[in-house]
Amino acid sequence: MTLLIAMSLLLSVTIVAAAILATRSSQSLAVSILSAGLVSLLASVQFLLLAAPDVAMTEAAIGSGLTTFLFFFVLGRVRGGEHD
Amino acid sequence: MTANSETQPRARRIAVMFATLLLFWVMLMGRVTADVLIVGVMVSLAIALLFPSGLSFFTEFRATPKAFAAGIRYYGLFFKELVKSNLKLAAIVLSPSLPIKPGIVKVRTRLKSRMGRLMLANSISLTPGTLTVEMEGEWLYVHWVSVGSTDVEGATAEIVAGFERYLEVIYG
Amino acid sequence: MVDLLIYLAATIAGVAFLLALWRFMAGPTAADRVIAFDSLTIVSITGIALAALAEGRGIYLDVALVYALLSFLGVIVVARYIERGF
Amino acid sequence: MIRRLFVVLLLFGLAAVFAGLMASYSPDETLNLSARYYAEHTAQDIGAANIVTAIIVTFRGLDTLGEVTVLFLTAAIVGLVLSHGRREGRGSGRELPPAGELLTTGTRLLVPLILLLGAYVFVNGHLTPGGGFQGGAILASAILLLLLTDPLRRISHRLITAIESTAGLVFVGIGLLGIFLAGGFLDNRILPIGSLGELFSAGAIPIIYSFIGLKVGAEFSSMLAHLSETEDL
Amino acid sequence: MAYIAMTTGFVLILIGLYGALTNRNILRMIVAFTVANTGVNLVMVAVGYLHGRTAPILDAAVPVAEAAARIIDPVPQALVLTAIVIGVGVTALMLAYAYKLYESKRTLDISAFKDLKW
Amino acid sequence: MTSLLYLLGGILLVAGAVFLLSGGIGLVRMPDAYNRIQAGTKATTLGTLLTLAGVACLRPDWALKLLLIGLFLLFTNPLSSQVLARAAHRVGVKQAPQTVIDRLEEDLGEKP
Repeated sequence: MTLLIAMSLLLSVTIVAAAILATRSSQSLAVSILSAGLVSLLASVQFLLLAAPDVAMTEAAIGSGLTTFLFFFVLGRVRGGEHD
Repeated sequence: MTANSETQPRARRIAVMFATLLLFWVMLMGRVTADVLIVGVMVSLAIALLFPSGLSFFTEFRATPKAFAAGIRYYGLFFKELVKSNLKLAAIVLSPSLPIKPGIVKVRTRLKSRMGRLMLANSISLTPGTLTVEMEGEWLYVHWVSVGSTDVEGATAEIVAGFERYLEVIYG
Repeated sequence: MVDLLIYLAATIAGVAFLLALWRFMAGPTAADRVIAFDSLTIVSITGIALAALAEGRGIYLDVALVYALLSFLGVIVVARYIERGF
Repeated sequence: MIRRLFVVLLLFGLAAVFAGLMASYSPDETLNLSARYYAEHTAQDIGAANIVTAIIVTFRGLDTLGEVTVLFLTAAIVGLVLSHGRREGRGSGRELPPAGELLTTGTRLLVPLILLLGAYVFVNGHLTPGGGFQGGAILASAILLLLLTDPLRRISHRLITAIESTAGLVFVGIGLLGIFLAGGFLDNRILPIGSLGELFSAGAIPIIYSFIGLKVGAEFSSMLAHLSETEDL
Repeated sequence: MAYIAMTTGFVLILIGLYGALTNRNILRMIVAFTVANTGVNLVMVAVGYLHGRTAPILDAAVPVAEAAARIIDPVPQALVLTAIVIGVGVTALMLAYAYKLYESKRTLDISAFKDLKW
Repeated sequence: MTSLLYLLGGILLVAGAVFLLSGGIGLVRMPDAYNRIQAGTKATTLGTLLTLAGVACLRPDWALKLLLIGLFLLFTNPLSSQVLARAAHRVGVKQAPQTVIDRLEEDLGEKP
């Protein structure tokens, strides 16, 4: 049990750090998107620790590939707009 | 680029694909009963027919006893190399002076089949210290943490030869 | 005895996780951050296996299966983005 | 910056609300009434080992129908928004770097495996974690890998639409069968419940969830295909 | 553990809202929105967690007879499951509109879009 | 007999974690992106494989699924690191000053 709580704490710290990195406007947009992907990927492990494997699997399947791809795809299409 | 997989008959490739997928299905389910097999046959057949350009481990496998023996010895060599080079890399990383000598070298391969080439590149990438960067025709460009020899022949002998000897027998 | 070893392994893996996180935060180029991202997901697979062990539920491993097969997609997306492949 | 100050004040207010929620939150010791009902009755009435699946497909099946509809509308609107004024072909586009031999071969190796994993996830929705939505997302990931390897590849819209509408029709049809053969719309007991833990158990849940999986996968794939057919700006 | 996850979720919501309200770039706003979305999901799953219990899936480890005493609340999980999938749909929709907005104005800065403002 | 298997499992777990740690240290200490790929993703792969083997020793009934996880890792991991290294080289990510040779750059220079 203590193992799970320690893992949960570590993940929480990581998630918050990645979220702050994702919303800082001084970072480049690609880094923001990558950090948002990290937030969703680690949140999926957090879901697993909260005994919700269904939700964890959904978040892992969607957060790892699909969302990241959608963002990077639009970002690649609107190159030049990211510095506004 | 010559690829044997295109010359193999389509029916045979689909059959091999189907068998591999069924094997993976049984491994995923973890049990062999009638219902598992019925659903597995349906799913594997659907995927194999929908995606006929798929490759599997055994697509270009030469089903000879020699190839099986070479396969077993290949995996033995692969895991030995994996552990050995990981230890080497750990020693490099932990030593205070970081004694690396990186560079990208060019090596030659004789393999022609797609699966053989993929397995070769993956084996090179998985053993730490070497990382395939680009593959063009018979040339591989390999990033090497501690370059041993910069000329093509020497690097080939050091990086590729061990794996290639077995893969040539397995896949051709 | 074995429990102690499990705790030790989890602690060491946690340190590795933090080191990879530092690289993710600091990484000078995009490639560095992507590598750190990849390492974080691979360490997470270890974490999932350890959590399954601690809870005693084999079904958690299905999530690790999805991780192992799909986490590389994110890396390939970013790699293709930085070489302008789509 | 008066605006930023306003935002920070607003967030402080929200943070106070959240802190109040956290302070008054006390975790339950036992399950509440509805959860207890689900926990006790799922195994006998529905026959599904995964209670979340039982809730999604049968107890709250109508919600799922609505959700699939929302997803369908989203995919349709994405297609509509992006298709407006699209030029034919990619003649004006820049030259794309090729994917390289290893990625191409690796894709051909991995795509069948990813499809198989997706099928495994949604066929086993009633036994293991997973189900139609996860399986659909995994199927769409396989399409995504194909698009990453060859961005100019055209995914057949007709095939996607056919799969999507067939799956939707079968889903609603099984739901209607439930009215006639069992207790109501989307009742899973039109097929024998079987014994807990078998692949063929839980009545119609595996069939319904498989078709939901195909539908969700087709919807995500159509979103990806529409996006990939846009042009650089 | 529920407290840890809940605090994380609330902090994520706050961070996401701050990012969405202060950034001027539409894509950044969407990124911040997804972060807040994850936070909401985390809070909802944490509400259903009961200390010392396990996942609501019956198998050899959790037999049917002990189910009510050993599993956590499955209802929030079912809700979050659908919320995540819808979240991806909404994100795709927002991104499609961002693309169209860039097509018409050649910029992603939110202050350039004042057609509805007077 | 079983206790011996348990002990082996625990030792494998710790060994895997040590390899994960060496990967993490390499990720921090290596001077450029290519070397970080080498240290970061390869050492962590072996570490994860060993950890999975350790878990399989502790719970033999999960062995098949753990084997599959390991197999999938072995397929996907080299692929992603290779694609990443190729992309990094293509956009000209700088190499460390210790680099002795770059044949790919030379060959690309010959035939632009």
